[in-house]
Amino acid sequence: MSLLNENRLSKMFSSPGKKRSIYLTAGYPKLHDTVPLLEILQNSGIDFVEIGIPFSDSIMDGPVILNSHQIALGNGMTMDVLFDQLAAVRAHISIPIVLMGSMNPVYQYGFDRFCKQCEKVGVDGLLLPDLPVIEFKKHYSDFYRENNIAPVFMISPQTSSARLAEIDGLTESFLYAVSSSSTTGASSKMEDSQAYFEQLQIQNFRNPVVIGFNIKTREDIKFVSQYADGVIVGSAFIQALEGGFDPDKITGFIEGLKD
Amino acid sequence: MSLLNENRLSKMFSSPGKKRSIYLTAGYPKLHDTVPLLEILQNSGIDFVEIGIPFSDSIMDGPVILNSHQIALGNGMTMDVLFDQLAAVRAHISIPIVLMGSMNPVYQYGFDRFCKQCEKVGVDGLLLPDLPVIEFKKHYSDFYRENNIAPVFMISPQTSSARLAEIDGLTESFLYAVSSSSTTGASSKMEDSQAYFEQLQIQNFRNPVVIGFNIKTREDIKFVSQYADGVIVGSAFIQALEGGFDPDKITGFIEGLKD
Amino acid sequence: MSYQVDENGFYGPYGGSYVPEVLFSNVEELAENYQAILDDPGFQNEFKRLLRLYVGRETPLCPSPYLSELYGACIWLKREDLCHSGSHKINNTLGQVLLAKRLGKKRIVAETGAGSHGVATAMACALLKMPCSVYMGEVDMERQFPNVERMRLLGAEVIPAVSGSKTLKDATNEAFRHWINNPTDTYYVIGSVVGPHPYPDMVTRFQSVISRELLDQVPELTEQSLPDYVVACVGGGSNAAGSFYHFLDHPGVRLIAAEAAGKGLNSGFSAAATFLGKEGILHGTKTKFMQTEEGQVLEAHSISAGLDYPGIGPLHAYLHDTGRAEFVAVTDDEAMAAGIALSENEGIIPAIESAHALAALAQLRLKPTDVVVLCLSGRGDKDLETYINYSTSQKANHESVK
Amino acid sequence: MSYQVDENGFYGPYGGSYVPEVLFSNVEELAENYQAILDDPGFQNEFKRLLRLYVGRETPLCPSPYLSELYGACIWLKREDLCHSGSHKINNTLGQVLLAKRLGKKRIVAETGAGSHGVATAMACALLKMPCSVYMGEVDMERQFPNVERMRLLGAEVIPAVSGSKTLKDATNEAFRHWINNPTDTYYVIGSVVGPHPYPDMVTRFQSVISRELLDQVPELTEQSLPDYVVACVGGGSNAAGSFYHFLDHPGVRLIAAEAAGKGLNSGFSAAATFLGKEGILHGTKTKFMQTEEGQVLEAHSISAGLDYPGIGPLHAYLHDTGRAEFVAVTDDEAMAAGIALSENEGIIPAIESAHALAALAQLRLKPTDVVVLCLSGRGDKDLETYINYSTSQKANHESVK
Ligand SMILES: Cc1ncc(COP(=O)(O)O)c(C=O)c1O
Ligand SMILES: Cc1ncc(COP(=O)(O)O)c(C=O)c1O
Repeated sequence: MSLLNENRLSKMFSSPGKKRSIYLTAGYPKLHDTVPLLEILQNSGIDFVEIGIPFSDSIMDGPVILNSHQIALGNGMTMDVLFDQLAAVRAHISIPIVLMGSMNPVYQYGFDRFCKQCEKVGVDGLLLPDLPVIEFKKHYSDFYRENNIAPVFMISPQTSSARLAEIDGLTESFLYAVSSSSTTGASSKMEDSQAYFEQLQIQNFRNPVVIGFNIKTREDIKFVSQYADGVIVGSAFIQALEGGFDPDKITGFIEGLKD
Repeated sequence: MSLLNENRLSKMFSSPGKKRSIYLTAGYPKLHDTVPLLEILQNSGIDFVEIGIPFSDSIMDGPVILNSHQIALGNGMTMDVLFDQLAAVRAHISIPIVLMGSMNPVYQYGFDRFCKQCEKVGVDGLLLPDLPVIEFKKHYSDFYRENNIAPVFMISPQTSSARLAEIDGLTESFLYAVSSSSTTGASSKMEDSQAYFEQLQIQNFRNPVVIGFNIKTREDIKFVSQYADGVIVGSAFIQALEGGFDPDKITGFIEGLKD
Repeated sequence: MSYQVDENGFYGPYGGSYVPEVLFSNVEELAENYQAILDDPGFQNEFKRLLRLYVGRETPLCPSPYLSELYGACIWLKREDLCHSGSHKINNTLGQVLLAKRLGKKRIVAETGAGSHGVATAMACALLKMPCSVYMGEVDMERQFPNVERMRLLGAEVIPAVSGSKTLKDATNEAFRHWINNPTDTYYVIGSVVGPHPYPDMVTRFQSVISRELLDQVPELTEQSLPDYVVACVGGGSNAAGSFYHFLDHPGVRLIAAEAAGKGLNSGFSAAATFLGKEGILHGTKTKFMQTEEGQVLEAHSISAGLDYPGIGPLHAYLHDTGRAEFVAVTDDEAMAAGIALSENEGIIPAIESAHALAALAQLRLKPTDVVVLCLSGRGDKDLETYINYSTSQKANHESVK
Repeated sequence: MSYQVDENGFYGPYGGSYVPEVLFSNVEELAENYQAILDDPGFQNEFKRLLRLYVGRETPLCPSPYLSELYGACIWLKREDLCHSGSHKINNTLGQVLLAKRLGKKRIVAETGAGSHGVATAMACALLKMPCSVYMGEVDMERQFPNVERMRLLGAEVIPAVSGSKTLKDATNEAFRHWINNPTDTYYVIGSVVGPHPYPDMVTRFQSVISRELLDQVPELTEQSLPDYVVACVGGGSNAAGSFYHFLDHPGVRLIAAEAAGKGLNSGFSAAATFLGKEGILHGTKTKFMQTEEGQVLEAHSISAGLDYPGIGPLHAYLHDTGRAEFVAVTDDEAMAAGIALSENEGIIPAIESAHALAALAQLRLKPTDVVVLCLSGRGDKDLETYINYSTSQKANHESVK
């Protein structure tokens, strides 16, 4: 019952294998690092990326990603700059792109206008953690559909089964399951979430499940991949960028995550 | 209607002329300075002296005399030391001596015992500024009379005429009129009290009136003597002792007060 | 027109619940239960008993001869400064901590600006035996140090918020993050009528005891059954919401909200959200706040730590748009002068927050018969350093002009 | 047996009026007029109105679950800490400043130890438009600095007392000297039930509002018409006198007065006048105070500036000798521990003075049915530094022992 036309995300998920994804903050560590980073990620075999839209007051994020937001804003990252960069990317980047961020910058940009731009520049999915499902349904779902943007929602250990079903129904592409109840970059151990992961596994979701938050090492990925269709590495990647963007180091980092 | 036997004070006041008196603190500046000081004062023609019994918390006194109390206490001045010193004095000192001090040290010594000692060592008068007249009448007047100690009371610009009459009636020797409403050593000008002094003059007191507090200079003495039977110099004298007891300086100070 | 929250948590276009999924069930649990708990007679009795015996309510409505003469009207002070803890904030924290216990929560987290809410939370937690962590901006910890000491003495953990402007907004972010990291056992005691539904309504209801008392006090003490004006300062807006609540449906009562203009509305150092803000989503609610074109939140400035917040609660955004409340901007200087004047002329040292309400009186055109009730939301003990430094620097300026 | 002052100003052998002649007419004027003024309905109305609307009376009688459990009795706190100004002292200062106006006085002088009385005087003076000078020992100015700032902000002049131990006794000396130098226009607002007659009785009567309220509150809130115990700390003794007053003639009510033992009764650093003092004359009254054989006043020591006074009021000396009140000595350490415990367990930070009363509970042998009323005379905001430093040094000691 997909409402979307063929979309890079759904195509990617329909291919076999566990997916690996990287989160990066737009405009970090330097304003124009985003495009070359995307190239490296694609070349290293990353299946899809999430690009964080920096926000001054992102409550979902821990210190590492927060800091990247501050720096990106300081670098001059804005919605228009981001869309300009992305517009240039699609010539040579084919992996799916999910934009992720707090509601307010999108709201100020204009939700409709934002979704139109997303489609234009080839964004495949949109995850706004503080957009409530009820608001999505009432005001915004049309904008996603009309612009062929896959709605992505988070689910957490706190999410009730009734709500899991509802979210699964609204989601197109994948469910973003947080590995534990935390902000990004917390120090939780994946093993501690095993029971939750097992529970996720036995749900009969329409959508593939990707697990994110606090996944740092090859071992984490191996462990988590047993239970999900994919994993996302965020803070650990941002941390690898902290000294400045060094292509070899980044390639090494990605290689290090592989089995 | 004197209840007292012949007493040095009354004899002194019955002689003609304005009287001059000095206040000193017992045990100041050094513990045993009191006796040689008395000698100088007598030799310089001072008519009578008041000796202050040091008290830790004398509320009638300003900084100069307060400080002398602290030092005297530090020097080891006690009631017994004072009586010992005075006992030795009467061999060569004939001018009248008035003891002055706060109630509490006298109360702790024992009022009766205190008065007996006073008589023994030749004290002529006793002024306890915080002994209320009503208490004097009720509990203490007998001790004065039995030991031939002249009761001295203060009067102030605040004292009502009814009370002036009562105090005059209880007093034997002289009325101690404060030059203005103040602690000792304040900076009030004698001229400012002229109206009060004139008022004092027209009262028909049984007792001579001596004015004290804040009298510092020969001019002060001259001015005040127009209105009273005598004057007392206190803080200014203590101040003259501040560097240490120098007999020549003290003689000079006393000479400087003379007309 | 209704000024009550609707079933989805909105006041007109404002309000709602914009929280990450991790917090959804927490907030939903609260939204579903708060009304029933608040209306439960057992809860009501316990809450009222604590307000009376522990907080010392009711607080007096005290005539102000000085202000009445100055402004030519009958001016009364609602003395929330006399509440235990030193401000109105305790009305809310006792209510929420009691409620948290009903919900079976085991730990409390809170944010604080001036420290008033932090102290009030720490007190409620000490009394009701709940461990308590309070986030406070580093800048605020310095300017309201006595309150930091009080919280610590009360056994609360005070955690410095070091991000952003290091003030209330950032402490709120950190408290949200703490909650996200501890969603099951922790209850977040929000300190004002902000945050996701049902916080704005719940906090308003706890604070509405202020206007509830006024409904009796005004006719008892004045010649009118209703005041002509109710004046309160607005940080997030809880003392204002509590003071306005029972008068919302009496259109004859003019509601005046004093916002912090900081160094001046156009100075770039201000916190006047209705003047400088626009609609957006912050801290889980849709409301008005100061932000860039891009939707980045602007740092607020006010000399008063409790008003140093870029937004206001959704109820106030709605009262502003509908014109039901009138918003007035008060500068740092105006507030400080008003606070010092009340200290010297009436022996009441107001919190600098409350001093903004005092200064707002100068902007009203009062008639001699007007009955004005001003919510004196807190005492200025926490602000002594600021007052003294301000007086000293004013005197120095004055000298150098001469 | 009567515990009322006699017509000469005595309680048994204690009391009276030992003032220099310069002050005689002032004190006499007061003694002759205070009863009539206090009984005047106009004065009563104005005083009661201010207590209600300005001070926030009545203060609640608040159950203490923590102390009740700890000591196995029904323990209630009389919340004078909730009074405007932060302590019971304002009951007295409003009364006296109103009275000073009736007497046509133009200026106020006061002494202060903890600063509570100074602040309360400055507040009454600001409200009633009287210029105000407050003497405060230099040592006390340091340890109660927030109160110095409050007084200044209230427009009072704070004058350091630099003689002697630089604490309350010396501030009192200086205030007396100030009064001696300005007897006609100045009224001396004494801060406790000390000084020459009629101050002890007058201050007792102003403070007796505390026990007046208890007469209603105890039967309303407990199952008894009278408490079994009333407990209060004693510096000069005003909060104790006010708490005891209406129970003096009910011999079934045990009256417990907590004195400051400082570092221990025999340490040489104490302020427990009934244990270490003897009869004598100080500050215009005959009472018990600590002194040498020679009658020199000893310096008191207490960690609490408000109890750091070598004497007590004459009523208390009499209650001590007659056995009507029982005196208990509480050390610095015991008081600090009790104050910190109440903060952590009940969310009430008591003044260190009041913490002495809290610690005294440990010395009573309470039964489960006993109804104990404890006068929480003030809040500890002024004492934060002392509390925090004490906690820190306790922890350091603890560490070094390990
Ligand atoms: C005394 C006082 N008044 C007012 C405020 C502002 O908060 P609100 O607008 O929620 O009343 C604060 C906040 O800390 C405060 O401490
Ligand atoms: C809070 C408090 N309690 C008690 C006292 C002691 O005074 P009194 O014994 O007169 O009540 C003081 C004195 O400053 C005080 O501040």
